Amino acid sequence: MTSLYDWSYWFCEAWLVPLLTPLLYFQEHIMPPFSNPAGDLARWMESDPGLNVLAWTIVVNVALMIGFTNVIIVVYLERKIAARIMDRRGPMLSFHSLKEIANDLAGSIPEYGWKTTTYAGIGILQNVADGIKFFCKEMIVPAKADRLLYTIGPVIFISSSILLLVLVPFSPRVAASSAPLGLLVVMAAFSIAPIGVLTTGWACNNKYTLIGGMRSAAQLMAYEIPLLLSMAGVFLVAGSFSPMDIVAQQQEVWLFGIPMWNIIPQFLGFIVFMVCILAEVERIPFDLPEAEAELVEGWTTEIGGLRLGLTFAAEYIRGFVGAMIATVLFLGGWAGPFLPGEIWFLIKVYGILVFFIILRWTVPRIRTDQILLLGWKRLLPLSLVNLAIAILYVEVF
Amino acid sequence: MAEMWIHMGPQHPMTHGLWNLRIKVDGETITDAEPELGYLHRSVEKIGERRKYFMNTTLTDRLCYASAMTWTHCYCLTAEELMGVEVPPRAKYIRTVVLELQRIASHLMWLASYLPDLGLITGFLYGMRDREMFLNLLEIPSGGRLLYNYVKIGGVKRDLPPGFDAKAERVMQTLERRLKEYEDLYDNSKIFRMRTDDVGCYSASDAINWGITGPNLRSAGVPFDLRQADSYDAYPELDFTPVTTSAGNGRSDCFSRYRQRIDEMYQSMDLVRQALVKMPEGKVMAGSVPVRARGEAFRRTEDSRGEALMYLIGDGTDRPYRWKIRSPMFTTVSAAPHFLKGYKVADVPAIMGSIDMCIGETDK
Amino acid sequence: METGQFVQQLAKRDGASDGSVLRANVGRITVTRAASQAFFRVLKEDFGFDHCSLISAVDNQTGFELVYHFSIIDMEGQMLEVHVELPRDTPTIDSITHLWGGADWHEREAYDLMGIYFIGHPDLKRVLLPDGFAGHPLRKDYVYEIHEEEW
Amino acid sequence: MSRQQVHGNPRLRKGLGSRTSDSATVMEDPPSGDWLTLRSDQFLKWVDEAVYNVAEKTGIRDVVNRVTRPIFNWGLRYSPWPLHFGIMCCALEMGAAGGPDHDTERMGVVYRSSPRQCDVLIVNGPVCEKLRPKLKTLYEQMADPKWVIAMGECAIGGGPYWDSYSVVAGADTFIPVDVYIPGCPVRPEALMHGFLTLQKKIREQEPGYFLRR
Repeated sequence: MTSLYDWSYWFCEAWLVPLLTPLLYFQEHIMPPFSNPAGDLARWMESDPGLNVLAWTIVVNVALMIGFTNVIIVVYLERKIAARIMDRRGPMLSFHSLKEIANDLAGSIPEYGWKTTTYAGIGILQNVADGIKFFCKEMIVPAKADRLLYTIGPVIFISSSILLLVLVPFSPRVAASSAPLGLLVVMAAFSIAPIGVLTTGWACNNKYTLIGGMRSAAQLMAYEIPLLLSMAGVFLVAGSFSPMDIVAQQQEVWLFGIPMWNIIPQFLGFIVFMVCILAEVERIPFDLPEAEAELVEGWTTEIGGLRLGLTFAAEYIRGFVGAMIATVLFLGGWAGPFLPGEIWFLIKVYGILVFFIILRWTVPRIRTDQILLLGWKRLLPLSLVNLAIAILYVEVF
Repeated sequence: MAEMWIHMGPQHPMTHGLWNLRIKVDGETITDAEPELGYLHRSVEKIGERRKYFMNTTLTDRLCYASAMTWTHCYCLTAEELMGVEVPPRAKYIRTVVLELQRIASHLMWLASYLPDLGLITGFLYGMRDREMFLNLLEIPSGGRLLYNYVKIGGVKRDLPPGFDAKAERVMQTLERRLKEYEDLYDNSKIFRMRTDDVGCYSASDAINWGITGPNLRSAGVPFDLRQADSYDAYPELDFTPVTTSAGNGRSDCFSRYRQRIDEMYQSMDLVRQALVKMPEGKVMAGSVPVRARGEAFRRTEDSRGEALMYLIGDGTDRPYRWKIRSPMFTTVSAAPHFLKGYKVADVPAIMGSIDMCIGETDK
Repeated sequence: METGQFVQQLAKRDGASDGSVLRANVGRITVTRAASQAFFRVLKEDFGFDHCSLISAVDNQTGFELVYHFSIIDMEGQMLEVHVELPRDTPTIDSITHLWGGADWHEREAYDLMGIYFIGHPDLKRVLLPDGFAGHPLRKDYVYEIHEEEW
Repeated sequence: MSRQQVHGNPRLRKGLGSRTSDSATVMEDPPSGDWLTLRSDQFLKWVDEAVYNVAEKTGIRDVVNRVTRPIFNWGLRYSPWPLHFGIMCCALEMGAAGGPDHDTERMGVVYRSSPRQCDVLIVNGPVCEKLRPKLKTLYEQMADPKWVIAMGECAIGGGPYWDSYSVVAGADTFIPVDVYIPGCPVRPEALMHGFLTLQKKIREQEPGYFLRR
């Protein structure tokens, strides 16, 4: 099985490094060797760690592209579905507005007027416009903020979220990596983000962000244990952490012509997992760290500009990856008739995402003490019960 | 975590206006609170002394932007008492109709702003959508969308156009249907109940002592309604009893305040129907309205938010000598520290939203 | 109790005068500053006026006048308007916050805008205007500059 | 090189300009040519200057701006995020404009509560003396590029409270206002037109973003 990582490792080994290193070696020869690190760089690139780094760079960039493409679609879906729930239209910026760019480039600014075509489109360009705007905004560091941590905090959040995309496969063919510990690594990467939230919350020197960060940490304690326990049931049945094995196992047992995906025997675990993953990706009803009503914008109150744009993107990436994990664990992953596996996978993932979105715009937010109560007193016992069911299931089949 | 003061406001999504709530928190528990007003102090009482009696309706419209009609009506009632003007009966009925429509619009505005406080932004859009129907309805006789200047000293500006009652009936039927939906969406929602039940409690006796009036008092089970206690306009001729709700033991909590306002919307629709049926024919404006006035007068009315009282002193000129406004929210906000203590930071929007703040009238 | 009856009973007390009935359920009475505290206590405890609607301060040029509006929370809605005259040079009166909690901010507002000092008020400071504001703007002798444009 | 600390009069410096960094000390300009002795921030500034000068003199800046400006400008003008800040009556109309009947989100208008994340400050009511410093702080907390809409008569010139002792005569007395929307209160349609006018202004007047000064 070749993953994207294997492919890019091969690409670096066979093409990139052989093409690059002669240039660097040439540099080494024309300059005095004691002052020129080009040769060292070339030798490092040829070694195994160097190839590793190069391969990972390519993989992460591809993952980023996949991630941002999906973010644009998910944000678009979120805004449109929310608007329809609210009896509105949502963003409607049309592709006709791009003509204005062409006019401006040609240097001919016509008499500006509101065209009926400008706001008559499907509105997917709205996210692009928002993204471009974020790039144009000033990068502010508040006067009394901790400069270093303020800069690092969002980076931790964003980078750990993008790392997630690399770790979850779309299908056996389209897989960025095949880490031996599989989903366990994913969950480890998932729980890095609250550290970034806490760091930013503290560094901003703002009480709202501080409370937001603290809430994030408290929430992490409450839902992480039931989350992992509900996943443990699936791991137990599959006997592996690898997503490939988990999906393959779900196709093994059929009952009355229905594949026994984990959602059927472990329905309890599915419920616990969905509640916990909602808390993990911080969406309503569990978006306490950025509760708009009481904490102005939560832990993101003081960050703006590009940091904010990437943080938004990272949040949606986390939601996307959460849906991906749910699909792999409980909904049979990329298995399905007729269509290719990737398409089935995306259909299931987007189904869960639409459920997340509808949930977000139809229920209020719950309180901090209530989520702790829910996590410790309801979800933890339920996940233990689910574990017992999983053990029974393994014994029976 | 050590105790710290948090300033919620003047720019804060919780405030619904322009005020500052300083809360002292220990972790996430509120140990002390102190409201701070005055960011919207426009000195209406002072500049009202520079304007003639009939010009002040411009200012009273802008006192509470969510229920402009009731405040202008309160002012006109006081000025009529001061000048001894008798309002024609048809004008009284028209006033009753528009006041109750305004009350519904105001309560819908409250509903719209309360749900985002709990984290449900969809509720805002639903409330605004329904409120828009009532604004359009009030636009028919008055010509204004938000601020009407419709009630005048001595009557109302224009007669209701023909076909108004049919339109009102259609709008009210729509609202009744929608309110049923909202009861399904909110009352039956587990999370909504978790956020509102037993939050922000106060007892009826405390509420009376603190000077809380209106829906906030009636939600503690006290049947005190100025439409009956100090009746005005066509209310004595209509058949109704004050709606009360209670969270048990004569207490009021966020949910009972929510329920109270929903029930009052039903009652207001009933009153509008009664008034439209009973409406007599005739003039809508008193024959002659004096320009000058001497003496003093006060009237109190049941505003959408509680007891509105205006006190006017005239010195024989065409401008008031002293004009004093009692805002129901001014007193209610002063009691906020009492019913905020002991709850969580996340409860602050839920509690302060449930008492229906309106800063325009509070800061005057 | 009828409005006329209790207004008559109250008017017999020390310092009270000018008891009259304005309209149905609304009475009016004038009290001296010295007798006000005892009068208000009787009003709250014996006559059951449990709601302090409004405290208005009026600048009469010669002196100040405080107008209290009290009412009873029941279906009849009895109401009493109490006038208290204050001299111009010492505009002070005893606070009634310990009797009616709702009077708290009304007294603060009267202090803020009119400069009446309430003795015994727990937290007498400005409520609407910023802390450093000079003067009490609702007084008739308060002069301020109007941003009036020349056209 | 000599490092000279200049302490300004803090009372005079208060409220001047956008205080987004706490530079209590003002350093003198780096000596030209002596770049090895510079501190890191001075070095960055020196590099910045050098790049700017080179780009300006060779005309690269103009060329890059000519190409990128339409794209950046397109993104900027089609995504105006106003601050969620209500003062008075017009705030309700601002809410109604976001409601289902008018729906400003069609135009990409998303209300954010934090000034750091906003582009447009809508002053929708009378600015009182007590509010003025806070509003100025809000304006200064917003990140460039930022615009101000004065919505309604009160924000334009005091409105019905023109003769009040506590109302400022218009928002433009202390912050620069880009678009004025008359009306009392402003109808939601007028607010939408105000946003379109702001887009027009951004398209015609906003400079390019490559090495912006």
